[in-house]
Amino acid sequence: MPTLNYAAPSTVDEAVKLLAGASGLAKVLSGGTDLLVQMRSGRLKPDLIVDTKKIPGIIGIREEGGGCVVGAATPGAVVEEHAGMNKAWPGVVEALDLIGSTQIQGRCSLAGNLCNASPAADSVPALYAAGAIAVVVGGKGRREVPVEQIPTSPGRTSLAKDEFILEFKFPPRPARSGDAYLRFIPRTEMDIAVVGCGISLTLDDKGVCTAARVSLGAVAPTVLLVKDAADALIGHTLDEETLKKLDAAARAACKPINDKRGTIEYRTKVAGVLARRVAAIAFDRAMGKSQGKTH
Amino acid sequence: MPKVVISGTSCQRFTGGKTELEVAATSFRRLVLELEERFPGLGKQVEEGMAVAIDGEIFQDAYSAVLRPESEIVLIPKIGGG
Amino acid sequence: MNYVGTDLRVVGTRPVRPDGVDKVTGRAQFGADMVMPGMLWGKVKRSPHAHARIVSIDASKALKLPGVRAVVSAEDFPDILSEEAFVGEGPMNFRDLSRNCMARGKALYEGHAVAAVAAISQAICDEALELIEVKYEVLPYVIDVEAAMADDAPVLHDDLFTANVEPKPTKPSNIAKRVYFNKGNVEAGFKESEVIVEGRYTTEPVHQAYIEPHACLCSYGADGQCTVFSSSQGHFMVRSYVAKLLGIDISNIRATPAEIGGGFGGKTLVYLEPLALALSKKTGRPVKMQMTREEVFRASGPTSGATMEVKLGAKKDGTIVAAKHVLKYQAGAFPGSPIQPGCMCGFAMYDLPNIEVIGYDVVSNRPKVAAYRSPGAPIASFAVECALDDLARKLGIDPIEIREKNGAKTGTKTHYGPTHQNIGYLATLEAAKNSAHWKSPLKPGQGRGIATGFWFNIGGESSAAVHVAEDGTVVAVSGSPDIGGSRASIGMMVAETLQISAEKVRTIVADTASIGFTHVTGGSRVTFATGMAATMAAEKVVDQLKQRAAMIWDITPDAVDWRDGQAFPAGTNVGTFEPLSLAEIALKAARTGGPVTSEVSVNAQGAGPGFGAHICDVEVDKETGQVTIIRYTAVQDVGRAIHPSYVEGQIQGGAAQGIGWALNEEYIYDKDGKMDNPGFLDYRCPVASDLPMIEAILVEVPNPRHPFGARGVGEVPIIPPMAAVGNAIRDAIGLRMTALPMSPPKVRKALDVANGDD
Amino acid sequence: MSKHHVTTSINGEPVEFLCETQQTMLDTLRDVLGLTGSKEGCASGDCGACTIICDGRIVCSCLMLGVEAEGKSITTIEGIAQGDHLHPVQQKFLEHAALQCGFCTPGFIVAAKALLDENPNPTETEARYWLAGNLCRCTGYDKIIRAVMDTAAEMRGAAAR
Repeated sequence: MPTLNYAAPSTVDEAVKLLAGASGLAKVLSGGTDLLVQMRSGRLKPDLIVDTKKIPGIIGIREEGGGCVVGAATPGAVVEEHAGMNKAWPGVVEALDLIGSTQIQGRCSLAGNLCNASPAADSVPALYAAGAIAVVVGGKGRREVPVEQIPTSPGRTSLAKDEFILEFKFPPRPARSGDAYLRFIPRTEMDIAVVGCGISLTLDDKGVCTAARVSLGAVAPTVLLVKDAADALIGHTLDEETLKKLDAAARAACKPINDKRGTIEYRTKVAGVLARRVAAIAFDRAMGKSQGKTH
Repeated sequence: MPKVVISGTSCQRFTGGKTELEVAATSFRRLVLELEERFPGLGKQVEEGMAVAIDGEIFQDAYSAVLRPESEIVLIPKIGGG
Repeated sequence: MNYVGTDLRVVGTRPVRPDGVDKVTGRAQFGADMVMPGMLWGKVKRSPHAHARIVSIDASKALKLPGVRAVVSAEDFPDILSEEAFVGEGPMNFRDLSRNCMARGKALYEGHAVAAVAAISQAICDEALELIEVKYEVLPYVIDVEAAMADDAPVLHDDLFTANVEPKPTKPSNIAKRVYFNKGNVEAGFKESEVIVEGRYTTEPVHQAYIEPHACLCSYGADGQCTVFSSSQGHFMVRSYVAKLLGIDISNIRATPAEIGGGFGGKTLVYLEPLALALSKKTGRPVKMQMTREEVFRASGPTSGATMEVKLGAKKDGTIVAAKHVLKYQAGAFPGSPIQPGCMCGFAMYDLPNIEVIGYDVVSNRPKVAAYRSPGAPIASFAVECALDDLARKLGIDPIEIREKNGAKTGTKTHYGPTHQNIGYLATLEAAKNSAHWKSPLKPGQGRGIATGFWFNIGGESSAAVHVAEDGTVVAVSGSPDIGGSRASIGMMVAETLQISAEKVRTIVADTASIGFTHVTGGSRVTFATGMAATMAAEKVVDQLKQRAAMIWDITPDAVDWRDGQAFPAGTNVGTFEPLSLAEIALKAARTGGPVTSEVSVNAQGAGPGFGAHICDVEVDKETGQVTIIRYTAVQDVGRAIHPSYVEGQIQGGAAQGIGWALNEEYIYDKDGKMDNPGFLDYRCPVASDLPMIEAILVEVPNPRHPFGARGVGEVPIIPPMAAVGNAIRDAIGLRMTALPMSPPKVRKALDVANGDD
Repeated sequence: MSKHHVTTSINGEPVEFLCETQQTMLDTLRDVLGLTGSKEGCASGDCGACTIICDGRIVCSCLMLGVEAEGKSITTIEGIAQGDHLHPVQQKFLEHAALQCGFCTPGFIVAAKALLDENPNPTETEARYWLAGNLCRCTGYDKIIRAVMDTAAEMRGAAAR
């Protein structure tokens, strides 16, 4: 029986060497909430597992230059408890809070959720909307990559064989900024998103949107960053007309498939619905009206 | 004489569609033997596949049940459950 | 003796169950928790095709793998001839059961077992499975029930000819049998009807989804003595099925019941035990097998999906004068859907002059269905109770009133023959009408629905024993695997009979060698039938205790009373002796004739039918189609609640399963006839945050045939929910959903169609 | 097959064991250490029957490798009661009849204990969402939620005294 090897390096260099030197398939283990399921079901048969959690800094959150830096393997539950992240990025926090169960959140990580490259991953649209930067380390050294450039297609990423994500940088928040994430599922918990939507925006003192990023999950092979939807918000306040345009732009961006979780028709309609609801929450947060969990 | 009502098709096929008959019997066991005599196969079917309702009460197995002259005996499919 | 109406001190209280502490501390041993020295692991090779001829099976590579000890396939099992028998839940054909456990000639559904391997570790088993080479000739398959009934449908069984039709069919088909019930003249009834409603309803297969996957540990001794430790709803059922499938004398098998992690009907037949025992015979070592969750979904019984047409005709005053129901049930790969009870239950709550019911049992390339809580009834009632709601609306009559007006009562002759006796349907409706829930106002946008259900409940063969220990404490022994707390209720009935406290009685479930035959735990029969046996055993013990006391006092036994767990001198002897406690009599047992003990076996008759009425409030998100259950109340006639907490628990659990069936649970198939959602991620059982508290209202119309008046309670609560939810949605959005599950995409679609945006 | 030597702490006791890489913590607990209180209901993190506490957080032991236990502090259902003294949540599950078949019960007990350690005063909604990763098919959750809420009330009362 082919032996499945395991290593838990304590430095980035060691980890990179292990990945580079691996014969056959090497997988990075952070939270493992996707990896172990794929291994158990036989869909994935790695030869080497590199557990990165012993690398200093890869778990934990620090505030730096007005922004937050979140270690790539930091469990969702840790992020949910961090005051700075809750204040600056409630949308990212609520997205993490929607991944699986309390038990899953004790393990699942931003890097794992992003690198699993599922179009339906809950935290990813929120990361895209936030404009988070992934700090990637590998044989060629260290590079900073906008998160939306990491997943390339379902299950595939732009990372080289010897690369992995060390941490995520969240930019400083201008005044009157807010973000939010909602996903639709048939139950109240435990499902994979049928559609997910993350929006981050900044308002001027009159409540007019000056900057926005809108992201949709589960409506295309990868999570989408929808410029048209953002443009529908920029320059406008939260009014019916704006929401209508946002709804239309969101639907127009959808290229979903029919599967056991939803039809093309249904996903497209719900994408518009969610975009409107998420925008409303993000506007409220930007104006300091509401905080905290939406469920 | 006790009246036998045959409900459902699984038994009617033995009686040629006949759904009611009178059988001189004072016990259910006697009744089954009578039915087998009159409609070969029916007695066996009743024994193996059927429950019986005597004057409204369902028996899964009613050998010992006593029949009164005015009794109504209904043959129904056996019932299981979850 | 019958205790109904006497003053009871234990029955009706809520003591802690005997097996409780083991279960909250993790000490309880379930199917997969047992190990034996030298134990091997076993795993099953399953068909990747929905329908295929098995051309060849080559295990040579697998057998060469270090650690692999044996491989079995159909040729290792006797080829059983077609034989109907009634042992488990409903008729079982042993040939079908054998071929469901291990495919012979053809694989009839994706996940059908084609071989099994035993090895020293699970990992080696997995590797070996990939090395077993099976050549298939892939055949056309059929999944949909009506497609399977079509003339040109791929036929699963060349020797299956539709039963109960004249003339006898000359060519085989997928229609196993036709069921027909008629009362009065339905066509005449429709002619005199002033209002008619009709509907076509569909349901999808749903799984029992017990959280514990099937598991067993089996050992075949060189002398042919076998032990089977497994999780099932009936270890005697396991023993007889395994004996039949392997050609072993029943007495050579000792089956021990593991704690069972849920069954709901799905563990009333065998899947793994015959394979594990065959592997054990080949290897001479104990073999442990457990299914993965994926195997549970792909290969163990869901209940039927169905297509139905229902038509009701009534007078303007609400009197229903004609009712017709056509039901087509999926049986899965082998005949045996619950079409029969389905045809019997739909109209059983009502007193109607003219009824016609036609049913079809249809095979298709899906896993063989297994019993699921009141098999067949929930499907039939979904259609009937929705149609009745439509009728009430059309007539402008309150939905409870129309049910009362047409409701069955003592003396009502059912369409399947029997006449109802001592039933509590109207009492159940009355309690629903008087409930705080029914009287409460709805918020804007919310909808309320009500629906009702009927189940026969069964008795059957049960054995129980009562042993008085040397110190006067008592052991009660049950032959029924305890899924939902029956050890508690049985112990309570014994304590009540002996007039001692429940804490003084320890109840255990004995293996097949240690207690008389007992039919499966199912059909809501245990508290009724096994409880009856236990009560009779306790009564015999009381008689013995009186005799022993009489002997000690040297008076005649009929001059002894038994009260408060003590013997008192009676009649002329009153006051002449100090009362003797159970402990004092037990202490002298050796000198008064030996151990005080009694075992009773019965074939219990007269299980009283049960009725339920459920009230459901919903809110519908019109943009997403998502339905939220706001409030839920389940009213049920339980006869007499022995341990009310576990009676409520049965009702709340059944209601929750029904809500899942109504809203999100379904088997989804891909274009190749393979199940696409074989896991808890996409097979969506309700989670805690999906549900409100579920209020259980117990109506107690005693069953005169049970010593304490108990009726079965486990089946009824899953019958009304689908229609109750559907009727609530109808009330909330004005649309009738006719297809289960009423999932968000279907509800949104219905809204769009109604709004013309589609 | 090369095995990993793991040194960890389980239910307060130092434990050493050998496991293969692909063995999950659940496999290790059940098949290597004989701690069968944690159950396998799905092996995919969807049912919660295998819930354990790892360094203070509940996780599904089916989604953690045995080798990852190195240096960790782990609590399983077997470690919730102190000898024959049940934890309040265990006692309340018994009193409220919050179990029927009992297979999901260990996972619920562990998850509920963790909830009350973190939030002594949960709302019913908070309790339902916290426990949404624990499937129960028997009870409809009603009595489970009542037991958890009642435990919280009693523990607050005890703490106040």
